[in-house]
Amino acid sequence: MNSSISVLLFGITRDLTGQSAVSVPLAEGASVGDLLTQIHQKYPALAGIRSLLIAVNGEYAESEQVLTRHDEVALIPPVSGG
Amino acid sequence: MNSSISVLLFGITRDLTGQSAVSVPLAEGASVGDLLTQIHQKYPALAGIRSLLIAVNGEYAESEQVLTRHDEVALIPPVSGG
Amino acid sequence: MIALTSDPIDVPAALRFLQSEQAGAIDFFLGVVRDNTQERPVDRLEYEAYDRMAISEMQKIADVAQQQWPILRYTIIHRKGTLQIGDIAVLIGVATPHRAAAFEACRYIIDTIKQTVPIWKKEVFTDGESWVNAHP
Amino acid sequence: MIALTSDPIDVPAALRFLQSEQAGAIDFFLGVVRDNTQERPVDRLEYEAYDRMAISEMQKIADVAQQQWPILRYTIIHRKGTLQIGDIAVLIGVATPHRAAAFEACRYIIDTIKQTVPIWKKEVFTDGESWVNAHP
Repeated sequence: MNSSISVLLFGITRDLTGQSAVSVPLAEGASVGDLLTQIHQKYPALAGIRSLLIAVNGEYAESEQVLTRHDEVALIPPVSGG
Repeated sequence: MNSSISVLLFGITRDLTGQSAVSVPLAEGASVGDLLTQIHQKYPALAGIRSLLIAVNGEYAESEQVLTRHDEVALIPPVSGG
Repeated sequence: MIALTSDPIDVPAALRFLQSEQAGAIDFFLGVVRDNTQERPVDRLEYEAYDRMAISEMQKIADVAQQQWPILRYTIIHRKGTLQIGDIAVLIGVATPHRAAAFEACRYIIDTIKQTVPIWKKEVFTDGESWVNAHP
Repeated sequence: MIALTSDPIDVPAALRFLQSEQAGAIDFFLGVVRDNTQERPVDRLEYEAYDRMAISEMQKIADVAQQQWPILRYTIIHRKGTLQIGDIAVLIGVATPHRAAAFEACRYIIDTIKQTVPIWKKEVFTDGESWVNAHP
């Protein structure tokens, strides 16, 4: 996976980037933590958000989890349902 | 009040006595406690009930409260609403 | 709004009554007639009330709840008469700005109703009947 | 029963779904759009969800609740899209044999939904808008 990964955006992250998905360059064997670092570099506007989590295939992911090219990846800003 | 007082009955007390109100002899100046004693004497069948309270004019009454002939008096077996 | 009624309880009407522009949370508690008590099959329940006092005791409970929580609107409706399995015996609804108060006030009201309000319930089984709570 | 829907929440249908012969207690929680947040007047709310994950996270919460309390039936319905003041944003309903469990499970479910389910709410004021909880 020496290319890029598509990341779904919601809520404030979608508003700040103006996109509902972004493509982030990522090396093979990269982890969720690596992805977050890349996202923060590419989109400094997201720095003001209280917390950003990553979901992989619809599950909250730990920062050590390694990503593969088939994963559905989403950026999860602080939730506010209910 | 040297005569008797009418006491409203509900639930198990109505079933045990077969009446929805009973007349209990009571001296002038008698208290709620006196009334309960009279009721227990006249209706020994009520002895098996877990507790019996008296309401006077729609309010729970303490045993010291003195009754007057104009009071609406009710015998309150353990409640079970809800 | 407090009521003691022989008619079925109208949940949508209670909901409409509770809604207001300030209400962010509504908690509803429904007490429903179950088909058994301690595994003994129940055929029906018969509720009886000392009407005037039942209403004034429910009002006292509501007044205390209103002092304790920021209640925007509330409704307490209790059935009387014969109820079949599945019938709603009591509805408590509380509307507040935020949810903690709605849950707490609703729970306080139903817990206290069961302790102080002169309403009596007779369980009619297939093989007998019994006034609830009456015996030691 | 778990749902994420753009349609208005049908409370009577949820009630019918929850009723069963064993249910003695039903607790309903409704989260409703209020007309203000910290005294700032709200015009409307816009809810957005990561649908697939919102549903699976709500299912996890329901599964935990079912392990913890004797739940006969439950329903969790969350709205998405644009909601006006007075609209129901979320309905939690829990039916149990006795009341304590209904209150506790219902409260657990709504409290946990607000912490873990990927649904986002934007408050649209008369003079601006803001994603709730997003900023420190």
